Amino acid sequence: MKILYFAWLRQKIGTGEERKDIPANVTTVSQLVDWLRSEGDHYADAFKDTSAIKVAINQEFADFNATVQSGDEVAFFPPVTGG
Amino acid sequence: MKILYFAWLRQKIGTGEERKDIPANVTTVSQLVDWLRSEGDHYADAFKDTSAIKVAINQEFADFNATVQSGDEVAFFPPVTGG
Amino acid sequence: MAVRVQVEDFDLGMELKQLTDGNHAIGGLCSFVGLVRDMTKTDDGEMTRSAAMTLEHYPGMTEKMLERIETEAHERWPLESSLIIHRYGRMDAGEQIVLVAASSAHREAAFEACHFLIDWLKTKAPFWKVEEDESGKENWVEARDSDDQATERWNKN
Amino acid sequence: MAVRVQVEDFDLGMELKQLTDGNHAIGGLCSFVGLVRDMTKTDDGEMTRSAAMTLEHYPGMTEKMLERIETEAHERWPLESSLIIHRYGRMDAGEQIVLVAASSAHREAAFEACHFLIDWLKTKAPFWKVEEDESGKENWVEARDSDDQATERWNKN
Repeated sequence: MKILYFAWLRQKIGTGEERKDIPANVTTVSQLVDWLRSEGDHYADAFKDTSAIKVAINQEFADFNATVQSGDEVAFFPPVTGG
Repeated sequence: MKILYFAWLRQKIGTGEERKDIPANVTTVSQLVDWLRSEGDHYADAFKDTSAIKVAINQEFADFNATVQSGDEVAFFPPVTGG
Repeated sequence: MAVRVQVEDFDLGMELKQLTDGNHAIGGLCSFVGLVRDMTKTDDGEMTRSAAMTLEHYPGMTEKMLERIETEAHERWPLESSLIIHRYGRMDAGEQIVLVAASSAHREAAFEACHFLIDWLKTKAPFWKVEEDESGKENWVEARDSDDQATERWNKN
Repeated sequence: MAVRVQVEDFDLGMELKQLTDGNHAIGGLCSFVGLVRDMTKTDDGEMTRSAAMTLEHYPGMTEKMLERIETEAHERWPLESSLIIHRYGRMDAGEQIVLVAASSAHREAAFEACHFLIDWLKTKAPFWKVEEDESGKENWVEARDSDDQATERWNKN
């Protein structure tokens, strides 16, 4: 799975993009976040409060209960502030 | 009194600006229009339907029952269509 | 704040640039340009091609009304800069007729003020349009109810 | 219709001119430019001077979202032309960040579509701003409720 991080999530996690082999029992965004938290303190710190985090699957906005698959591009970021 | 006409009023009356000595009993815009109608057919034709005519006194929009004086600049024109 | 009534065309890019240059308190600039369309409505409500149009105005009163409209916008919204340019005389299809623009710290004020400027101008500035159809016949453009309604909207504030 | 996501600044006058050139069906062109202000809000809600800001975006998704926003505008209003340019990277106070513009036969459609473009872009295009204060400290700009409300407004149609 290709996982992207933007803005302060990128800074906290220390990378903007990574490829990860996801366990078979991770099938939703929420489960992916839980699993990432277990991958290290910087993940746990970045995902401490998910109420301020948005997710996109294959470049489409999605919910935390949406399904994810190993071939997906999943992106985490704070609410957008462009314009 | 300086009297101005714009757009099709100017065309019908045949002039855009004229100075006229107004009778003493002409004290409102309505009376001025009635008096102008008596000054010739082109005036009568131009002022046939005053519902489509606006008036300004000294460059301020006014009503037909507003007071006019000999030193005033009175302008007649159709509803504006700029922009 | 500036109002200009002129025969000459204007350089849109240069005019807009001058409204923001050097003022770093500005977060947004909204502008509207009105252009001469090549379609016109005849007396029977049909659409027909028009070759050109001529704008007549009331010198003196025009400037006074435009300045008042601009002042009103500054009283209603916290604007950093604004501009109204309105041309008169003969213009061909595609030419610029009018520019209104407003800048502010925030975009909502810039948008509303710009919209207000053109809506009020449409019913309060003494300009009159006469259009020529392809045969050379002149038609005085009639005021539209929708313009009155657009002006009304700003009275409800 | 066009969407551009770029580091380089843009020539506002030239961009707007190209939106109307040669199309005599256009009666109005509305545009909005967003600029970098030199004031920024700190975590405690205080206003402070900011030296510069950097815009980060999500390449691929950004273009897709902007194109979708523009398409939506054309579905809602009878537009003759439109443009969205959004910059990313580091920008100083006073620089242009974003341009949205829409033209139509009538001014109301141009105004509404232009307003819609920037409102939707503000909450749907994946850009993030980080501001530097004068000491060099970075603050990620927080999303504003007012932007969500501005987006909401267009759902009620």
